[in-house]
Amino acid sequence: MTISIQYFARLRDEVGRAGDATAKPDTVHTAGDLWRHLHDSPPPPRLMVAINQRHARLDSPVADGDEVAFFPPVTGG
Amino acid sequence: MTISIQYFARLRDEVGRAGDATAKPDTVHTAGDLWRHLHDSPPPPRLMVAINQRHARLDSPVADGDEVAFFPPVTGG
Amino acid sequence: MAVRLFSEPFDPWALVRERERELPLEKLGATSVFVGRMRDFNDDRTVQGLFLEHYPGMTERELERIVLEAEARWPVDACEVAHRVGAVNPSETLVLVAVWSAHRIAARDACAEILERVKHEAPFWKRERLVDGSERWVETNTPGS
Amino acid sequence: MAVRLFSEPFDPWALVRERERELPLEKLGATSVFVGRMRDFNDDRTVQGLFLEHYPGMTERELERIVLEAEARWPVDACEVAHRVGAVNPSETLVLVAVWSAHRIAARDACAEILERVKHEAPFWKRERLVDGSERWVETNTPGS
Repeated sequence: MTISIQYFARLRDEVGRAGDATAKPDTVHTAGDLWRHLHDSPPPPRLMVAINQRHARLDSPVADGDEVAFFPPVTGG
Repeated sequence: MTISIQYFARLRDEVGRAGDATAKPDTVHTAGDLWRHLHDSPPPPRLMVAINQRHARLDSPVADGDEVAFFPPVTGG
Repeated sequence: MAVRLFSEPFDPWALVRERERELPLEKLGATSVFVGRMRDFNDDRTVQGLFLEHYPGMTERELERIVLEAEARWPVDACEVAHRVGAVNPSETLVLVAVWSAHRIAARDACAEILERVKHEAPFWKRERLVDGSERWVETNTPGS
Repeated sequence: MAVRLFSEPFDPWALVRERERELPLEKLGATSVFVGRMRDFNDDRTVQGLFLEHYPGMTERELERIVLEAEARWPVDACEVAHRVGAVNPSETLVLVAVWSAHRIAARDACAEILERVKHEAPFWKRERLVDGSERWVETNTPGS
Protein backbone atom coordinates (compact mmCIF):
# COMPACT_ATOMS: atom_id res chain seq x y z
CA MET A 1 0.00 0.00 0.00
CA THR A 2 1.22 3.48 -0.85
CA ILE A 3 0.01 7.03 -0.47
CA SER A 4 -0.49 8.72 -3.84
CA ILE A 5 0.18 12.46 -3.93
CA GLN A 6 -0.97 14.99 -6.52
CA TYR A 7 0.07 18.60 -7.07
CA PHE A 8 -2.04 21.15 -8.92
CA ALA A 9 -1.63 24.48 -10.69
CA ARG A 10 1.23 26.77 -9.60
CA LEU A 11 2.27 24.24 -6.98
CA ARG A 12 2.83 21.56 -9.64
CA ASP A 13 5.00 24.02 -11.58
CA GLU A 14 7.03 24.74 -8.44
CA VAL A 15 7.43 21.11 -7.39
CA GLY A 16 8.31 20.21 -10.96
CA ARG A 17 6.10 17.13 -11.20
CA ALA A 18 2.40 16.21 -11.08
CA GLY A 19 2.63 13.69 -8.28
CA ASP A 20 4.50 11.39 -5.96
CA ALA A 21 3.91 8.00 -4.41
CA THR A 22 5.34 6.74 -1.16
CA ALA A 23 4.81 4.03 1.37
CA LYS A 24 3.79 5.77 4.59
CA PRO A 25 6.87 6.15 6.79
CA ASP A 26 6.30 5.62 10.50
CA THR A 27 7.17 9.25 11.19
CA VAL A 28 4.33 10.52 8.98
CA HIS A 29 0.99 10.93 10.72
CA THR A 30 -0.57 14.02 9.12
CA ALA A 31 -0.75 15.71 5.73
CA GLY A 32 1.76 18.27 7.01
CA ASP A 33 4.17 15.47 8.01
CA LEU A 34 3.77 14.03 4.53
CA TRP A 35 4.72 17.35 2.91
CA ARG A 36 7.81 17.69 5.13
CA HIS A 37 8.80 14.09 4.38
CA LEU A 38 8.56 14.60 0.62
CA HIS A 39 10.06 18.09 0.36
CA ASP A 40 12.41 18.50 3.34
CA SER A 41 10.80 21.86 4.03
CA PRO A 42 7.78 23.21 5.90
CA PRO A 43 4.49 23.53 3.97
CA PRO A 44 4.38 26.86 2.08
CA PRO A 45 1.93 29.58 3.17
CA ARG A 46 -1.68 29.17 2.04
CA LEU A 47 -1.12 25.54 1.05
CA MET A 48 -4.41 23.68 0.66
CA VAL A 49 -4.79 19.93 1.06
CA ALA A 50 -7.40 17.32 0.15
CA ILE A 51 -7.45 13.73 1.37
CA ASN A 52 -9.41 11.24 -0.72
CA GLN A 53 -10.90 14.14 -2.69
CA ARG A 54 -12.25 16.00 0.35
CA HIS A 55 -10.89 19.22 1.78
CA ALA A 56 -8.67 18.52 4.76
CA ARG A 57 -6.11 20.31 6.93
CA LEU A 58 -2.39 19.96 7.40
CA ASP A 59 -3.04 18.30 10.76
CA SER A 60 -5.52 15.81 9.27
CA PRO A 61 -4.29 12.19 9.57
CA VAL A 62 -3.13 10.31 6.49
CA ALA A 63 -3.09 6.54 6.07
CA ASP A 64 -1.66 4.07 3.60
CA GLY A 65 -3.87 3.92 0.51
CA ASP A 66 -4.94 7.57 0.78
CA GLU A 67 -5.08 9.93 -2.20
CA VAL A 68 -3.57 13.20 -1.01
CA ALA A 69 -3.59 16.41 -3.06
CA PHE A 70 -1.69 19.63 -2.37
CA PHE A 71 -2.71 22.84 -4.16
CA PRO A 72 -2.75 26.64 -3.94
CA PRO A 73 -5.96 28.60 -3.17
CA VAL A 74 -8.65 27.80 -5.72
CA THR A 75 -9.70 30.39 -8.31
CA GLY A 76 -12.68 28.97 -10.18
CA GLY A 77 -16.05 30.54 -10.93
CA MET B 1 -58.50 73.73 -17.07
CA THR B 2 -59.44 70.77 -14.96
CA ILE B 3 -57.73 68.20 -12.78
CA SER B 4 -58.17 64.68 -14.15
CA ILE B 5 -58.33 61.93 -11.52
CA GLN B 6 -57.78 58.19 -12.00
CA TYR B 7 -58.44 55.28 -9.68
CA PHE B 8 -56.76 51.90 -9.97
CA ALA B 9 -57.30 48.32 -8.84
CA ARG B 10 -59.29 47.71 -5.65
CA LEU B 11 -59.73 51.44 -5.18
CA ARG B 12 -61.48 51.75 -8.53
CA ASP B 13 -63.84 48.94 -7.53
CA GLU B 14 -64.58 50.71 -4.24
CA VAL B 15 -65.08 54.17 -5.76
CA GLY B 16 -67.20 52.58 -8.46
CA ARG B 17 -65.63 54.42 -11.40
CA ALA B 18 -62.28 54.70 -13.17
CA GLY B 19 -61.88 58.46 -12.84
CA ASP B 20 -63.17 61.92 -12.15
CA ALA B 21 -62.54 65.39 -13.51
CA THR B 22 -62.95 68.63 -11.65
CA ALA B 23 -61.95 72.26 -11.87
CA LYS B 24 -59.68 72.91 -8.91
CA PRO B 25 -61.78 74.46 -6.13
CA ASP B 26 -60.11 77.25 -4.16
CA THR B 27 -60.19 75.08 -1.02
CA VAL B 28 -58.13 72.34 -2.66
CA HIS B 29 -54.37 72.74 -2.34
CA THR B 30 -53.05 69.21 -1.93
CA ALA B 31 -53.78 65.69 -3.19
CA GLY B 32 -55.35 64.96 0.22
CA ASP B 33 -57.62 68.00 -0.12
CA LEU B 34 -58.63 66.75 -3.56
CA TRP B 35 -59.60 63.32 -2.18
CA ARG B 36 -61.71 64.93 0.58
CA HIS B 37 -63.36 67.27 -1.92
CA LEU B 38 -64.33 64.37 -4.21
CA HIS B 39 -65.34 61.79 -1.62
CA ASP B 40 -66.48 63.73 1.45
CA SER B 41 -64.28 61.50 3.58
CA PRO B 42 -60.66 61.31 4.73
CA PRO B 43 -58.21 59.41 2.52
CA PRO B 44 -58.29 55.68 3.38
CA PRO B 45 -55.29 54.06 5.06
CA ARG B 46 -52.36 53.15 2.82
CA LEU B 47 -53.70 55.30 -0.05
CA MET B 48 -51.01 56.00 -2.63
CA VAL B 49 -51.01 58.98 -4.95
CA ALA B 50 -49.22 59.98 -8.15
CA ILE B 51 -49.26 63.46 -9.68
CA ASN B 52 -48.46 63.68 -13.39
CA GLN B 53 -47.34 60.05 -13.32
CA ARG B 54 -44.84 60.49 -10.51
CA HIS B 55 -45.18 59.19 -6.98
CA ALA B 56 -46.34 61.97 -4.66
CA ARG B 57 -47.75 62.37 -1.16
CA LEU B 58 -51.12 63.41 0.18
CA ASP B 59 -49.60 66.74 1.15
CA SER B 60 -48.13 67.32 -2.31
CA PRO B 61 -49.65 70.37 -4.05
CA VAL B 62 -52.03 69.92 -6.99
CA ALA B 63 -52.71 72.45 -9.74
CA ASP B 64 -55.17 72.85 -12.54
CA GLY B 65 -54.17 70.66 -15.48
CA ASP B 66 -52.61 67.98 -13.27
CA GLU B 67 -53.17 64.27 -13.78
CA VAL B 68 -53.75 62.81 -10.33
CA ALA B 69 -53.99 59.07 -9.63
CA PHE B 70 -55.09 57.35 -6.42
CA PHE B 71 -54.33 53.68 -5.87
CA PRO B 72 -53.69 50.97 -3.25
CA PRO B 73 -50.19 49.60 -2.53
CA VAL B 74 -48.63 48.20 -5.69
CA THR B 75 -48.19 44.44 -6.10
CA GLY B 76 -46.23 43.88 -9.30
CA GLY B 77 -43.16 41.81 -9.93
CA MET C 1 -31.25 50.32 -20.78
CA ALA C 2 -34.35 48.53 -21.97
CA VAL C 3 -37.75 48.39 -20.33
CA ARG C 4 -40.56 46.44 -21.92
CA LEU C 5 -44.17 45.53 -21.18
CA PHE C 6 -45.68 42.39 -22.68
CA SER C 7 -49.39 41.69 -22.97
CA GLU C 8 -48.66 38.18 -24.27
CA PRO C 9 -46.41 35.41 -22.88
CA PHE C 10 -42.69 35.99 -23.46
CA ASP C 11 -39.60 33.81 -23.12
CA PRO C 12 -37.25 35.47 -20.63
CA TRP C 13 -34.17 33.49 -21.73
CA ALA C 14 -34.74 34.39 -25.36
CA LEU C 15 -34.94 38.03 -24.32
CA VAL C 16 -31.66 37.79 -22.42
CA ARG C 17 -29.94 36.05 -25.30
CA GLU C 18 -31.27 38.57 -27.80
CA ARG C 19 -29.97 41.46 -25.69
CA GLU C 20 -26.55 39.83 -25.35
CA ARG C 21 -26.09 39.91 -29.13
CA GLU C 22 -25.51 43.65 -28.86
CA LEU C 23 -23.37 43.63 -25.70
CA PRO C 24 -19.54 43.47 -25.42
CA LEU C 25 -19.58 40.26 -23.39
CA GLU C 26 -15.78 40.11 -23.22
CA LYS C 27 -16.01 43.16 -20.89
CA LEU C 28 -18.93 41.85 -18.84
CA GLY C 29 -17.73 39.14 -16.48
CA ALA C 30 -20.99 38.93 -14.55
CA THR C 31 -24.64 38.55 -15.47
CA SER C 32 -27.30 38.32 -12.79
CA VAL C 33 -30.87 37.42 -13.76
CA PHE C 34 -34.10 37.08 -11.86
CA VAL C 35 -37.24 35.60 -13.40
CA GLY C 36 -40.54 35.74 -11.52
CA ARG C 37 -43.35 33.48 -12.62
CA MET C 38 -47.00 33.05 -11.77
CA ARG C 39 -47.51 30.28 -9.23
CA ASP C 40 -50.72 28.30 -9.07
CA PHE C 41 -50.94 28.89 -5.30
CA ASN C 42 -50.76 31.87 -2.93
CA ASP C 43 -51.55 32.10 0.80
CA ASP C 44 -52.50 28.41 0.71
CA ARG C 45 -55.19 29.00 -1.91
CA THR C 46 -55.15 27.52 -5.39
CA VAL C 47 -54.97 30.27 -8.00
CA GLN C 48 -56.27 29.66 -11.50
CA GLY C 49 -55.32 32.89 -13.18
CA LEU C 50 -54.04 36.39 -12.63
CA PHE C 51 -54.87 39.76 -14.07
CA LEU C 52 -52.07 42.30 -13.94
CA GLU C 53 -53.46 45.80 -14.04
CA HIS C 54 -51.07 48.69 -14.58
CA TYR C 55 -51.01 52.46 -15.05
CA PRO C 56 -50.06 52.99 -18.70
CA GLY C 57 -47.50 55.76 -19.05
CA MET C 58 -46.51 55.92 -15.41
CA THR C 59 -45.47 52.25 -15.41
CA GLU C 60 -42.89 52.76 -18.15
CA ARG C 61 -41.62 55.96 -16.50
CA GLU C 62 -41.22 54.25 -13.15
CA LEU C 63 -39.40 51.24 -14.60
CA GLU C 64 -37.05 53.54 -16.49
CA ARG C 65 -36.41 55.63 -13.38
CA ILE C 66 -35.66 52.50 -11.31
CA VAL C 67 -33.17 51.25 -13.90
CA LEU C 68 -31.50 54.64 -14.31
CA GLU C 69 -31.06 54.97 -10.56
CA ALA C 70 -29.52 51.49 -10.35
CA GLU C 71 -27.16 52.37 -13.21
CA ALA C 72 -26.12 55.49 -11.30
CA ARG C 73 -25.57 53.63 -8.05
CA TRP C 74 -23.65 50.55 -9.27
CA PRO C 75 -21.00 50.08 -11.98
CA VAL C 76 -23.34 48.12 -14.23
CA ASP C 77 -23.12 48.22 -18.01
CA ALA C 78 -26.55 47.05 -19.13
CA CYS C 79 -29.95 46.32 -17.62
CA GLU C 80 -33.04 44.70 -19.05
CA VAL C 81 -36.43 44.79 -17.35
CA ALA C 82 -39.52 43.13 -18.81
CA HIS C 83 -42.91 42.89 -17.13
CA ARG C 84 -46.11 41.16 -18.10
CA VAL C 85 -49.48 42.96 -18.09
CA GLY C 86 -53.05 41.69 -18.54
CA ALA C 87 -54.31 38.12 -18.18
CA VAL C 88 -51.65 35.61 -17.07
CA ASN C 89 -51.75 31.83 -16.61
CA PRO C 90 -49.77 29.79 -14.07
CA SER C 91 -46.08 29.22 -14.95
CA GLU C 92 -45.98 32.23 -17.30
CA THR C 93 -43.29 34.83 -16.67
CA LEU C 94 -44.37 37.94 -14.77
CA VAL C 95 -41.07 39.77 -14.53
CA LEU C 96 -37.51 39.57 -15.83
CA VAL C 97 -34.61 41.57 -14.43
CA ALA C 98 -31.18 41.09 -16.02
CA VAL C 99 -28.02 43.03 -15.18
CA TRP C 100 -24.62 42.88 -16.85
CA SER C 101 -21.45 44.18 -15.19
CA ALA C 102 -17.71 43.61 -15.07
CA HIS C 103 -18.12 42.55 -11.41
CA ARG C 104 -20.36 39.99 -9.79
CA ILE C 105 -21.22 41.99 -6.67
CA ALA C 106 -22.51 44.93 -8.70
CA ALA C 107 -24.53 42.64 -10.98
CA ARG C 108 -26.03 40.74 -8.07
CA ASP C 109 -26.85 43.74 -5.88
CA ALA C 110 -28.26 45.86 -8.71
CA CYS C 111 -30.45 42.96 -9.88
CA ALA C 112 -31.84 42.44 -6.37
CA GLU C 113 -32.43 46.16 -5.84
CA ILE C 114 -34.19 46.64 -9.20
CA LEU C 115 -36.49 43.70 -8.44
CA GLU C 116 -37.41 45.03 -4.99
CA ARG C 117 -38.11 48.49 -6.36
CA VAL C 118 -40.21 47.12 -9.21
CA LYS C 119 -42.27 45.21 -6.66
CA HIS C 120 -42.73 48.18 -4.32
CA GLU C 121 -42.76 51.21 -6.61
CA ALA C 122 -43.93 50.37 -10.13
CA PRO C 123 -47.71 50.77 -10.56
CA PHE C 124 -48.87 47.19 -11.09
CA TRP C 125 -51.68 45.44 -9.24
CA LYS C 126 -52.45 41.73 -9.20
CA ARG C 127 -55.99 40.33 -9.14
CA GLU C 128 -56.20 36.58 -8.56
CA ARG C 129 -58.90 34.24 -9.86
CA LEU C 130 -59.42 31.33 -7.46
CA VAL C 131 -60.70 27.85 -8.30
CA ASP C 132 -64.23 28.64 -7.09
CA GLY C 133 -64.38 31.42 -9.69
CA SER C 134 -64.09 34.23 -7.12
CA GLU C 135 -61.55 36.99 -7.56
CA ARG C 136 -59.43 38.91 -5.06
CA TRP C 137 -56.92 41.72 -5.21
CA VAL C 138 -53.50 40.84 -3.87
CA GLU C 139 -53.13 43.25 -0.95
CA THR C 140 -49.39 43.37 -0.56
CA ASN C 141 -46.11 41.90 -1.74
CA THR C 142 -44.07 39.70 0.56
CA PRO C 143 -41.16 41.64 2.07
CA GLY C 144 -37.92 41.20 0.16
CA SER C 145 -35.20 42.12 2.58
CA MET D 1 -29.66 18.67 -8.73
CA ALA D 2 -27.38 18.79 -11.72
CA VAL D 3 -23.69 19.52 -11.85
CA ARG D 4 -21.86 19.54 -15.17
CA LEU D 5 -18.37 20.23 -16.46
CA PHE D 6 -17.87 21.39 -20.04
CA SER D 7 -14.60 21.23 -21.93
CA GLU D 8 -16.18 23.08 -24.88
CA PRO D 9 -18.17 26.36 -25.00
CA PHE D 10 -21.75 26.03 -23.75
CA ASP D 11 -24.81 28.28 -23.94
CA PRO D 12 -25.96 29.00 -20.37
CA TRP D 13 -29.45 30.15 -21.38
CA ALA D 14 -30.03 27.01 -23.43
CA LEU D 15 -29.01 24.96 -20.39
CA VAL D 16 -31.47 26.83 -18.18
CA ARG D 17 -34.26 26.47 -20.69
CA GLU D 18 -33.54 22.78 -21.17
CA ARG D 19 -33.65 22.18 -17.42
CA GLU D 20 -36.95 24.06 -17.11
CA ARG D 21 -38.64 21.59 -19.44
CA GLU D 22 -38.60 19.05 -16.63
CA LEU D 23 -39.54 21.43 -13.77
CA PRO D 24 -43.03 22.22 -12.41
CA LEU D 25 -42.72 25.94 -13.14
CA GLU D 26 -46.24 26.65 -11.84
CA LYS D 27 -44.84 25.89 -8.36
CA LEU D 28 -41.60 27.83 -8.81
CA GLY D 29 -42.29 31.55 -8.58
CA ALA D 30 -38.62 32.54 -8.52
CA THR D 31 -35.57 31.74 -10.62
CA SER D 32 -32.22 33.32 -9.86
CA VAL D 33 -29.34 32.88 -12.29
CA PHE D 34 -25.72 33.95 -12.32
CA VAL D 35 -23.52 33.63 -15.39
CA GLY D 36 -19.79 34.32 -15.13
CA ARG D 37 -17.84 34.91 -18.32
CA MET D 38 -14.21 35.31 -19.23
CA ARG D 39 -13.23 38.95 -19.50
CA ASP D 40 -10.45 40.13 -21.75
CA PHE D 41 -8.91 42.11 -18.88
CA ASN D 42 -7.89 41.48 -15.28
CA ASP D 43 -5.89 43.67 -12.89
CA ASP D 44 -5.49 46.22 -15.71
CA ARG D 45 -3.77 43.69 -17.96
CA THR D 46 -5.17 42.51 -21.27
CA VAL D 47 -5.86 38.79 -21.16
CA GLN D 48 -5.91 36.78 -24.37
CA GLY D 49 -6.94 33.42 -23.06
CA LEU D 50 -7.49 31.34 -19.97
CA PHE D 51 -6.74 27.76 -19.02
CA LEU D 52 -8.99 26.33 -16.31
CA GLU D 53 -7.27 23.49 -14.55
CA HIS D 54 -9.31 21.28 -12.23
CA TYR D 55 -9.04 18.18 -10.05
CA PRO D 56 -11.08 15.51 -11.85
CA GLY D 57 -13.22 13.58 -9.42
CA MET D 58 -12.91 15.98 -6.52
CA THR D 59 -14.34 18.83 -8.58
CA GLU D 60 -17.61 17.00 -9.23
CA ARG D 61 -17.83 15.88 -5.59
CA GLU D 62 -17.28 19.41 -4.32
CA LEU D 63 -19.86 20.93 -6.65
CA GLU D 64 -22.40 18.31 -5.63
CA ARG D 65 -21.69 18.87 -1.95
CA ILE D 66 -22.08 22.64 -2.35
CA VAL D 67 -25.43 22.22 -4.09
CA LEU D 68 -26.70 19.63 -1.57
CA GLU D 69 -25.81 21.91 1.32
CA ALA D 70 -27.63 24.83 -0.30
CA GLU D 71 -30.67 22.63 -0.87
CA ALA D 72 -30.59 21.68 2.81
CA ARG D 73 -30.25 25.27 3.97
CA TRP D 74 -32.85 27.00 1.77
CA PRO D 75 -36.30 25.94 0.52
CA VAL D 76 -35.12 25.60 -3.07
CA ASP D 77 -36.58 23.09 -5.50
CA ALA D 78 -33.91 22.79 -8.16
CA CYS D 79 -30.32 23.87 -8.76
CA GLU D 80 -28.14 23.73 -11.83
CA VAL D 81 -24.39 24.33 -11.76
CA ALA D 82 -22.22 24.19 -14.85
CA HIS D 83 -18.52 25.02 -15.04
CA ARG D 84 -16.09 25.24 -17.89
CA VAL D 85 -12.70 23.48 -17.83
CA GLY D 86 -9.72 23.64 -20.17
CA ALA D 87 -8.88 26.38 -22.67
CA VAL D 88 -11.30 29.33 -22.68
CA ASN D 89 -11.55 32.41 -24.88
CA PRO D 90 -12.81 35.86 -23.85
CA SER D 91 -16.62 36.20 -23.60
CA GLU D 92 -17.11 32.44 -23.16
CA THR D 93 -19.07 31.28 -20.13
CA LEU D 94 -17.02 30.06 -17.16
CA VAL D 95 -19.78 29.29 -14.70
CA LEU D 96 -23.56 29.06 -14.52
CA VAL D 97 -25.54 28.87 -11.28
CA ALA D 98 -29.34 28.63 -11.51
CA VAL D 99 -31.73 28.15 -8.62
CA TRP D 100 -35.51 27.63 -8.69
CA SER D 101 -37.71 28.17 -5.66
CA ALA D 102 -41.24 29.16 -4.69
CA HIS D 103 -39.78 32.27 -3.06
CA ARG D 104 -37.48 34.96 -4.39
CA ILE D 105 -35.36 35.40 -1.26
CA ALA D 106 -34.45 31.71 -1.14
CA ALA D 107 -33.64 31.66 -4.85
CA ARG D 108 -31.50 34.78 -4.63
CA ASP D 109 -29.61 33.87 -1.46
CA ALA D 110 -28.98 30.26 -2.46
CA CYS D 111 -27.71 31.37 -5.89
CA ALA D 112 -25.30 33.87 -4.33
CA GLU D 113 -24.08 31.37 -1.73
CA ILE D 114 -23.51 28.59 -4.27
CA LEU D 115 -21.49 30.96 -6.45
CA GLU D 116 -19.29 32.11 -3.56
CA ARG D 117 -18.65 28.55 -2.44
CA VAL D 118 -17.84 27.42 -5.98
CA LYS D 119 -15.31 30.24 -6.19
CA HIS D 120 -13.71 29.50 -2.83
CA GLU D 121 -14.03 25.74 -2.39
CA ALA D 122 -14.25 23.91 -5.72
CA PRO D 123 -10.81 22.84 -7.01
CA PHE D 124 -10.39 25.00 -10.12
CA TRP D 125 -7.34 27.11 -10.96
CA LYS D 126 -7.11 29.82 -13.62
CA ARG D 127 -3.98 30.42 -15.68
CA GLU D 128 -4.08 33.57 -17.82
CA ARG D 129 -2.31 34.10 -21.13
CA LEU D 130 -1.40 37.76 -21.58
CA VAL D 131 -0.93 39.61 -24.87
CA ASP D 132 2.86 39.37 -24.71
CA GLY D 133 2.49 35.59 -24.69
CA SER D 134 3.45 35.21 -21.03
CA GLU D 135 1.29 33.20 -18.66
CA ARG D 136 0.41 33.69 -15.00
CA TRP D 137 -1.61 31.81 -12.42
CA VAL D 138 -4.46 33.83 -10.95
CA GLU D 139 -3.51 34.02 -7.28
CA THR D 140 -6.87 34.66 -5.68
CA ASN D 141 -10.52 35.41 -6.35
CA THR D 142 -11.93 38.83 -5.58
CA PRO D 143 -13.89 38.76 -2.30
CA GLY D 144 -17.61 38.27 -2.79
CA SER D 145 -19.20 39.56 0.37
